[in-house]
Amino acid sequence: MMNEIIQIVGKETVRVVIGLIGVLILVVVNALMLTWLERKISGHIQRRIGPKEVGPFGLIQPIADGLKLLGKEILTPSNVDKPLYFLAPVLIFIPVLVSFIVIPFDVCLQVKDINVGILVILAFSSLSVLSILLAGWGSNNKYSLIGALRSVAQNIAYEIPLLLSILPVIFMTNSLSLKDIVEVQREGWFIWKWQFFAFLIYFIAGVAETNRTPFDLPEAESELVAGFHTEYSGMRFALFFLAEYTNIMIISAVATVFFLGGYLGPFLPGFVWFFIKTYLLVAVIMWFRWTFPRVRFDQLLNFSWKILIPAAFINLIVTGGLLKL
Amino acid sequence: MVKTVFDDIKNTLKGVEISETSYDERGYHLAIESQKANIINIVEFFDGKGFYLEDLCCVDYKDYLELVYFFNNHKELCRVKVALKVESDKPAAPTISRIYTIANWYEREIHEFFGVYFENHTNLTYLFLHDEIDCYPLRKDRVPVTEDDRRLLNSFKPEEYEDGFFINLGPQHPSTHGVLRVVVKMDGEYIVSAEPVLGYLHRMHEKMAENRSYLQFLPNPPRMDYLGALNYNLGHVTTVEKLCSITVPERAQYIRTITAELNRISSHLLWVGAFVADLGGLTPFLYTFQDREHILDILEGIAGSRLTYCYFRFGGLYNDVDDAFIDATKQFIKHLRGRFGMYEKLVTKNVIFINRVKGIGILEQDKVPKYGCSGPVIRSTGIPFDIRKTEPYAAYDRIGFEIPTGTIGDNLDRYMIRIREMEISLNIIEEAIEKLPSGPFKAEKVPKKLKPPKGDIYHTVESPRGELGVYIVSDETDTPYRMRWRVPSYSNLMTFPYLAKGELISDAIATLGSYDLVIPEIDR
Amino acid sequence: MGKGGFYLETKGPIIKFAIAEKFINLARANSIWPMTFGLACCAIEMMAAAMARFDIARFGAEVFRPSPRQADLMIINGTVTKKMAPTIVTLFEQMPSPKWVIAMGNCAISGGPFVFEGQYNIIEGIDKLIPVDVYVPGCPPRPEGLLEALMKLEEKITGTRRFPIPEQKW
Amino acid sequence: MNTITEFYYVLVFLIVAVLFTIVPVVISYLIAPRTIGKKTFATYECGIEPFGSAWIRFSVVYYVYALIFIAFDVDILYLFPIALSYTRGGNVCEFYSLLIFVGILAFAIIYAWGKGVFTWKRRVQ
Repeated sequence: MMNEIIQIVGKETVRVVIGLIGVLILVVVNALMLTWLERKISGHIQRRIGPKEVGPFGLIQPIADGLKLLGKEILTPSNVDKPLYFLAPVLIFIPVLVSFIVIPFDVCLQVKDINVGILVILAFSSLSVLSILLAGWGSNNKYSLIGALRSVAQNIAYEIPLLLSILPVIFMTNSLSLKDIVEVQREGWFIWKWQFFAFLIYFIAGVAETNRTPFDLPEAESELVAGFHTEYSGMRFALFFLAEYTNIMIISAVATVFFLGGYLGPFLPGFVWFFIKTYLLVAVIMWFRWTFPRVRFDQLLNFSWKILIPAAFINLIVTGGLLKL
Repeated sequence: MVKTVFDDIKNTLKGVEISETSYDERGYHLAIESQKANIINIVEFFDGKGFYLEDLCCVDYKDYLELVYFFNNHKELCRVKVALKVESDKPAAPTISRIYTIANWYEREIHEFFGVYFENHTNLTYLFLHDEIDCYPLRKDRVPVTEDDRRLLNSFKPEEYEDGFFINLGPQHPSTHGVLRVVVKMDGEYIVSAEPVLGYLHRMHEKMAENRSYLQFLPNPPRMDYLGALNYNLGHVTTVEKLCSITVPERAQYIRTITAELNRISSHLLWVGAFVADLGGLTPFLYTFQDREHILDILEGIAGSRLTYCYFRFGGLYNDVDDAFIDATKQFIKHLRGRFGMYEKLVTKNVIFINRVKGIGILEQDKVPKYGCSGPVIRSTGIPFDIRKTEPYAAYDRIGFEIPTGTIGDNLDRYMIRIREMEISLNIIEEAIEKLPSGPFKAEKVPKKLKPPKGDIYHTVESPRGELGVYIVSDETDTPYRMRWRVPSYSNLMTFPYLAKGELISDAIATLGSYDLVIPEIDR
Repeated sequence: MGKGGFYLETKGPIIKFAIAEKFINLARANSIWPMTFGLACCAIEMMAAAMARFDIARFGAEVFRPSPRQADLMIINGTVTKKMAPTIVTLFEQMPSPKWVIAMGNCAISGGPFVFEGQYNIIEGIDKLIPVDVYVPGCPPRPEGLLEALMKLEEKITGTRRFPIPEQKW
Repeated sequence: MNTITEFYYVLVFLIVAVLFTIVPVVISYLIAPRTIGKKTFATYECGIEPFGSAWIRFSVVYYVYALIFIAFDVDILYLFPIALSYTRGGNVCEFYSLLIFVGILAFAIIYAWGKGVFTWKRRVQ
């Protein structure tokens, strides 16, 4: 046993380190890119320019934001539950990083193809719910608390349609490895092959899982000030921000893998296709945010239970039937 | 109506001194001198007749204080002034808050500013003033706060509230559009009770009026309601004109109508954006602001400022409008009409929006007189009550327009009414421009120093938020003896504790947004 | 304020590098997040500054944070009453440093038009309670005034001005 | 062997994630200035002193949803093994078992729906 571990460490360390560096760069660059993109997209939707003066096209804007947040005082309010309050931003970052192990960016551009890939992502993404709950409870702030409770109810409500919408794909591929799922789609993307509704359900549930408008109740600004991260300042707040944007990317990336053929596509290299598809979905999520009002809490929960879950059930049965009959 | 009320009071309430007054001079039809003994009976009489309490204020005449109640009817104009004299030393009066809910706040206000004690009032804690106030501000002489009242200063004591989950919404909260504070008791996501706390922007306008001449006070009303500045300006100016019997040239009346309506549109536009922003959709806010900028440009061209216009003067206007103004206005009308379709697509056809506002915050028609609400809030319940129709001022009686009404009085109705009102305002402007006569824009021979004759006057205009009443008591000097502002948001907000009870917090915030509150107006 | 205005104890950072400080200051100047906070008339003009026509986002300052914990800038945009004053001081104190204050409008600067003999309810100038960095006169100031105040604040932070001051042509 | 490798990857990423969150906070702690006012560390509540702690008994309307969720989530996890081997058997009877399983789950929703779990009413005493 011991020997095996030493062997593995010796053999795999190079790959781990390279993968880590790559993923960390991706996470940071992606978050910077997305904040810039969001502000630009919102600007153009709202008929204004958005960031423009800081660097060309305002491209340096997110770096300025990041550096500023780094140089900002980190306040810890005196009556918080300190261990929980400190733990929350740490916890929210674990799923963000771990999920990237299994995402295939190209045929051989993947940190490690784990055979239960999607389960790794799903299992770890539950941690972020825990983190939000800790943040809300630990802050000892009423807005935070309500925001956190909402977030938990919302996340668990939308986890089921999320699971149910990727299940048919697994029925068709018989594999939990993301790479296998992409490879099967060489014969045709699943979004065109029976699973269009599954894609829709997944996408809606994904938007809800990332707490984005129209499902942004946990941080509903007009009700709960800043929601669960009301009491977080400086870098700790930045971590929540970073995690939110990375989560958007992960949700879009998984959608790409499951329904849009991942890195498959003509002419261009695979990873280019992968990022094009992913960022298109990200842009759509941002488009949502600047178009829709927010739903109410009961509407949010009931939408999941009354519409999404039954629809996902039907979709699952139909897929099962098509495969067998 | 006036005659029947007069006769009814004569017959049913024996021993009440009632007299008919000239509406054109005083702004009210009947005046009643009441006593402490019979005031409750009189108020109950009006309550039974379906009257609403338009205003309740107090005037300090040094030897005695006079409580002034104004009653009016939504169906037919009949304004009654009921005066009740109370002694200036340890003043006390019976409360009418059991009959009219809105009187609750009016009485608390009078208690704070004049030290009048209302017997059997449930909660006389301070509503407006800060904790360290040491006198009754609106009394003519300096009267120190009594020991009993000092105990009522700090209205919220945390130790009383240990058993509940209390949240402060405000004074700094994105949803309260300013510095309103609502203390909400919650049970999970539901609201058990909501209590607004006012006075975070009390800027002493009424006290200032007593220290300034009529002309010097001109810049103040626009700052009370910075969104409907011209309407407030108009309310002030028309009241003083009526008091001094100044006739305004026809051209000025039409221009007043045009500019006031433009201002109403700009106010409603901001509201539409802010309301949708309260529901989480930020983008319409920016679109409406863009349209609003057109109006600001037009009005800036004639009035000189972007927000707090002070364009009307006693007897006319600050200056005449030119062709550029007319052209820009015509162009704007065309532009905005083209935009309504977009708003409909973006907002009204959005299923999320409709589900968020439909059937939420329902105000029943029969509750309206108890609260005395006005403006779009009352029209949403189906009562076509609009001061521009019932008591026309400026050139409104020469222009045909309809009053949009809702059906059930929910948030959607209030939204639709405001959208419809903008369309109607555009029609009014168009018609007024067509009919705009030439001639002087200012009455000749208006003295610099106005010294109105002795007496009082009550005059109302329709501000974007509802009925704005100005009550002036003149003592033949160039400063008003007392100037009282009856503001629409105040009585509209009073319905909030009722509408929010048992609602989800998200819905309550939507309801709060639907009132179109302007806090400096409430706090004055 | 009877109950004692404010006191602030300021400490510099534990480690300080001149070059790093310069870069961070540059970043701070280019990413000033104001707090969502409106008092009176000037708040509408502040909103207007964030809207399409004036677009404060060009300078990276459109991120209005409702929580003071995440804000850098407090714009006092209106009359400060005695009832509101403790709240403003609390909010200011709850912001993490470095933090700045813009006094927007005459009311915030000096009490503006609401100062008269016998006034009982307003603070005549917010600088009696909290330190103000930039004053914007006007009643209310135009949105351009607020943008200029933002430039001034950037100048204060970095020591250099973003745009040259336009020539006065009148 | 393979599984241990996978665990190794996850473990390394997990540790790095924790470090990644701690390092900037420490840097920030070192290079940021500090100001301490009277109420700097008080709980934020719109600038007003909060009434009481947030840690009190709090009625959550959606606890029923949480209960249904637990039942559902566990059951749906059972579907994953089925999914992995679904097409490997050639029989139609797998489809019928799936149908029955999902049907029972769906019945749970219908039951909850009928019980009125999904209706929120305005609460007026």
